[in-house]
Amino acid sequence: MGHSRQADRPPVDTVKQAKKSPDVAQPFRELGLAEDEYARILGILGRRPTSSELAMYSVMWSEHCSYKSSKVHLRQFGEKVPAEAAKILLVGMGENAGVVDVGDGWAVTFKIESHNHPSYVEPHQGAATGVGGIVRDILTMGARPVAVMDALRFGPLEAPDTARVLPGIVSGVGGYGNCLGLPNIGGEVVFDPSYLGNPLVNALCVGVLRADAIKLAKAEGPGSKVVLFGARTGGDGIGGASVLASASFETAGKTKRPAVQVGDPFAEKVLIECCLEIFAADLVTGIQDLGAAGLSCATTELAAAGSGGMEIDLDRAPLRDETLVPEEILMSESQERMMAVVTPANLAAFMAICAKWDVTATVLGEVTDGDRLIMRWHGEKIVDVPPRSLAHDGPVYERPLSRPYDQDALNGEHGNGLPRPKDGDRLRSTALRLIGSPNLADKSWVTDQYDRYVLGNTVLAQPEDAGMIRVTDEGTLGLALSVDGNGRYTRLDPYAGAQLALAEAYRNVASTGARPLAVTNCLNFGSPEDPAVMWQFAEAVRGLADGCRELGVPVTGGNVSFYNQTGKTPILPTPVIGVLGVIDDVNRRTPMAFQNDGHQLYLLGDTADEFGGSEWAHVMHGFLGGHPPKVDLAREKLLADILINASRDGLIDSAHDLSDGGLFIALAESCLRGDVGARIVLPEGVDPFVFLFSESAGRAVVAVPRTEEVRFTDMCTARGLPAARIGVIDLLENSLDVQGQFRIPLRELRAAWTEPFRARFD
Amino acid sequence: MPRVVVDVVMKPEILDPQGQAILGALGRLGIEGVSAVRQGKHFELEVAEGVSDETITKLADTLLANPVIEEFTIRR
Amino acid sequence: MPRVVVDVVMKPEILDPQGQAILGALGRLGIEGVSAVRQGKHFELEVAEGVSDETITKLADTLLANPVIEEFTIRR
Amino acid sequence: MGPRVGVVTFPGSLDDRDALRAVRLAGAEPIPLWHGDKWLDNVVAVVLPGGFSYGDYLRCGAIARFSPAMESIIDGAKHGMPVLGICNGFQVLCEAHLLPGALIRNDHRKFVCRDQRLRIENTSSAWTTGYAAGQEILVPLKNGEGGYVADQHTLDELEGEGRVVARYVGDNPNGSYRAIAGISNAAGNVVGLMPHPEHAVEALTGPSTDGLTFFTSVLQQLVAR
Ligand SMILES: Nc1ncnc2c1ncn2[C@@H]1O[C@H](COP(=O)(O)OP(=O)(O)O)[C@@H](O)[C@H]1O
Ligand SMILES: [Mg+2]
Repeated sequence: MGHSRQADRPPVDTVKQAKKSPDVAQPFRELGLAEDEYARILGILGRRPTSSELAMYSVMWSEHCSYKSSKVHLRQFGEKVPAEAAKILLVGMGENAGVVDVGDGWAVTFKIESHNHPSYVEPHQGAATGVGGIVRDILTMGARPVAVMDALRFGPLEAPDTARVLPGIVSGVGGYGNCLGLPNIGGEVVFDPSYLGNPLVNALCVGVLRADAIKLAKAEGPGSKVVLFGARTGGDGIGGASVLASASFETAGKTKRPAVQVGDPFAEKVLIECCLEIFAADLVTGIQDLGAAGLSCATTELAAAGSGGMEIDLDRAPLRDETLVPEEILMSESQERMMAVVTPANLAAFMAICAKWDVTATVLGEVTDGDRLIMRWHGEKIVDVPPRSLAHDGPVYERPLSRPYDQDALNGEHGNGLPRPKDGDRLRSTALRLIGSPNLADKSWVTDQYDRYVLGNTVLAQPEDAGMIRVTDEGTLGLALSVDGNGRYTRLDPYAGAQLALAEAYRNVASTGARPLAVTNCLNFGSPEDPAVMWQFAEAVRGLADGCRELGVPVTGGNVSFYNQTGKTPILPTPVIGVLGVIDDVNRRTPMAFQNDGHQLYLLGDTADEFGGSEWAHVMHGFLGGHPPKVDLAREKLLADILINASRDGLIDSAHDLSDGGLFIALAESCLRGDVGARIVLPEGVDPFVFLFSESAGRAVVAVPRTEEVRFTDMCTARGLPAARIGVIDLLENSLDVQGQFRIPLRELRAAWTEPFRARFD
Repeated sequence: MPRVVVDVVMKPEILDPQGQAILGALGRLGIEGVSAVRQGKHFELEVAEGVSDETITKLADTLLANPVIEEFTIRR
Repeated sequence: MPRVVVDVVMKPEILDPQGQAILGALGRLGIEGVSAVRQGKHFELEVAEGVSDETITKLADTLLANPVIEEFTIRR
Repeated sequence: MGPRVGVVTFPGSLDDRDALRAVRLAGAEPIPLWHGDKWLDNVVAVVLPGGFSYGDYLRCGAIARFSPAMESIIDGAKHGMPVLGICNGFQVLCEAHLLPGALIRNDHRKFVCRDQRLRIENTSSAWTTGYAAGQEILVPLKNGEGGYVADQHTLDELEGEGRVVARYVGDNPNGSYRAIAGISNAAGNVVGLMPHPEHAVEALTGPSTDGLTFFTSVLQQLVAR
């Protein structure tokens, strides 16, 4: 059956052919390459590329793989790397994921990545394969993946398309992660009209490994075998990530290839266990996952990172669809595949482990002492390129930037005139409206679809400020992680917005008692060809790099997603920041729930009249304008220190950071989590509305046992952190009582909080 | 009451992990001679007399199958 | 190569949550005239010439369907 | 070390490590077993852990049931060896006809992970002797296909013989007939349970430590023998 179809195919374009027919017109534009980029390829090769080479250059030089628009900005993460990084960074940016030293001989690798566009087309599979991809990145570093998180953005909750997109994305994230046996320990669900035609799915994975067992994507040692293992290669995802299937493929009699990848989490689970067994036996010298740009990317990156070349017989690749032509095989984004470099001595043992796990493994070729990446198809040379020209020497653009024409108007429109609630009744109804608004409402409709227990090391998970896992059950070392982003703040001020996202994630981690250590980021923006978007991007990167330096936490990796727009309208600029923290003794973790009667509630930090970009302005007035809350990173550091020391010394038994919706929302969440009431006494002279709903950064609420009050307040005073006693936990009260203003029974509060999702989706 | 059957299968070029798993199990069961398995969904609808082919097709296309990755056949 | 189709559905007395959900969605889609939906599984097997009916039945009965809750039909 | 209790890993098993940990915390010697081996390594009881064996393709547990390890386990179970199937393990036991009935898609058609209250209704099975009759416990529940179904006759028989081991308290989380969360075979050595006691064995990581008693119960039985 393969043969008769083979006859219909156009002859395969070979290197020999390319030399003989220099003037053949090639569809480089359809493949997304610019005129000058094509000219550059001609220069590199000294001839026209074969169609296979052209396919490879087009995917490797795409925005997605080459970071051509973002590279010049991302460099700052390296240039501004904080001094603290030297001590912990085992692998920095540029590898599949960064690796940090967390002590006790353990290392941690973590990274966040987007899968936005596929998730709009096919929500379930798009989100599922997003999780699958990031998990393979972590695995590739030699680590056992141990947890996932997901940061999601949707159009308005009530929009009809949200009913299609949200349940599908949630079932995709859950379906894949649950089936891999990875606990989901946190994330975000945010609604804004700008995401209606372009939802965001950012998936994070964290893995642990022994610090001396890091694996790199590197092909070394002439004679070593290049092995492709995992799923067979199919036609899926061609055109999914970076290019559209072009005219040249239609001549091969193809109808359009599916633009989405379909995931098989079972195959990935088996692949993970198989890889971990292979790592434990120390059988690979280099390893790379197959993600965007599939085989093109894996072969070129492995070869480019090594000192030699590589020869591949492409026709040996096991196929799911025998009609695939070499160009398609090179571009396919079929999931659940890996590529390893294995010495001949280790090959048999490697293959035996694959056989044990029923994983298909095929030797495609070997590492050479040359400097070319050569591929053959039934004996004919179809690719002969310098691998570094694909992997490292892609085009780099300094795209024009310009401050958006409406930026000044946006910042000038302060919204100071928006009517504010003035009496207890109106404050009460504002409080209920806010807690029942989609962004602040209970997310358990989503998170109950995620397994948070599997592996048995989850110490904290949603809705806690940060997820926390124990590294092994033989010790007490733990990791905490939070992901945060705020598109509205970033729209108002991208420099500050990125720092506020960083500060929030940092604060969330510290609230659990863990010390923030390192950062990953996923930068979701509109088109880089729009100078206004590019300005937002540049400002956000600058803000994040400066912020990381000031907080002393290095960026270890991340991902850029451009072209997030509906028509010409970009999404709110949305940097999503992940912070990793470490805690020596997980038994000392600080949960968010109010628990114990009579414990005193303290508000840490300063509250100013800051409503620019707030949930209040958004929910009550549909308004966006002014400036976001002030950033004070020195204060964030101090607050984190206090939270960490207080946890270590047992001075507090709950902590919850303040962010969207301000103090009231934080209090409500802690009451609901513990199912206990609280009495709040407003300090003398404050404006109740500002006090309850302002979104000033650098704040948290803690519960302090009476016996520790003096020690705790002395510590705050000595360090210069404002700490105001604002009330007490009251087990008998069963309501959140803001004295002199209003009182809301917990039952009513909970009903308002859980209503939006249940009403929409159940 | 007339019965309509709609069968939904993955498009041939899309991965079908379930079929693969079943094929693997057959070997262990000692059943020979089966060279490929595809698994899809099967729907049996009871419809009123007048329901048109267009209605059924719309139903299959919007609800029973996901046209991005699946295709369907209708039997009346 | 001959193709055999096996369709598996839940026994009528067993609750079929998926069929129920589809019926509910039909109303919201404004599709009328469908009074019942059952969702089952559809298998397409490629089998060698000589494979007997008994073999297929055994395969359906032991692997493709769970006779405790499901029943199947075979089409060659 | 106490008696040897095995935990089988199928391709796609996920809670196998957790089950091994629970066995260890209960005081037994945890023995990992591989689905491809018939040899059960001298274990005296077996846990079939949760997960998605073979991706839950076809039907949950349908493919795992035919593994070599299961052949030996079916044999052992018929001769009185204690076997506990948790979640996917319960599904495997039903597919293997060691337990009656079947598990189908949750009635709300979503995966659900939550802390679930259960009432222990049978304290004579090999895995529940340590509980008090009617005792309520809190353990994680997480499944997509946890709806227990069987025909009326079977259900009546299970009830009549006291073989409903645990029942959901409060909202039925998955549409299980008669809120059944777990059952045993007639001899009481084989128990299937949809919720996850192995995730409730440490205060640090679980909602309670109520689940540990499943594992200590079987231990007492084995030691007493
Ligand atoms: N998509 C999601 N996946 C997992 N957990 C989520 C998701 N969305 C929200 N959460 C969790 O719900 C809780 C509340 O979220 P959020 O209000 O955004 O927290 P914070 O303001 O502290 O960052 C957090 O524990 C968060 O991790
Ligand atoms: Mg928080």
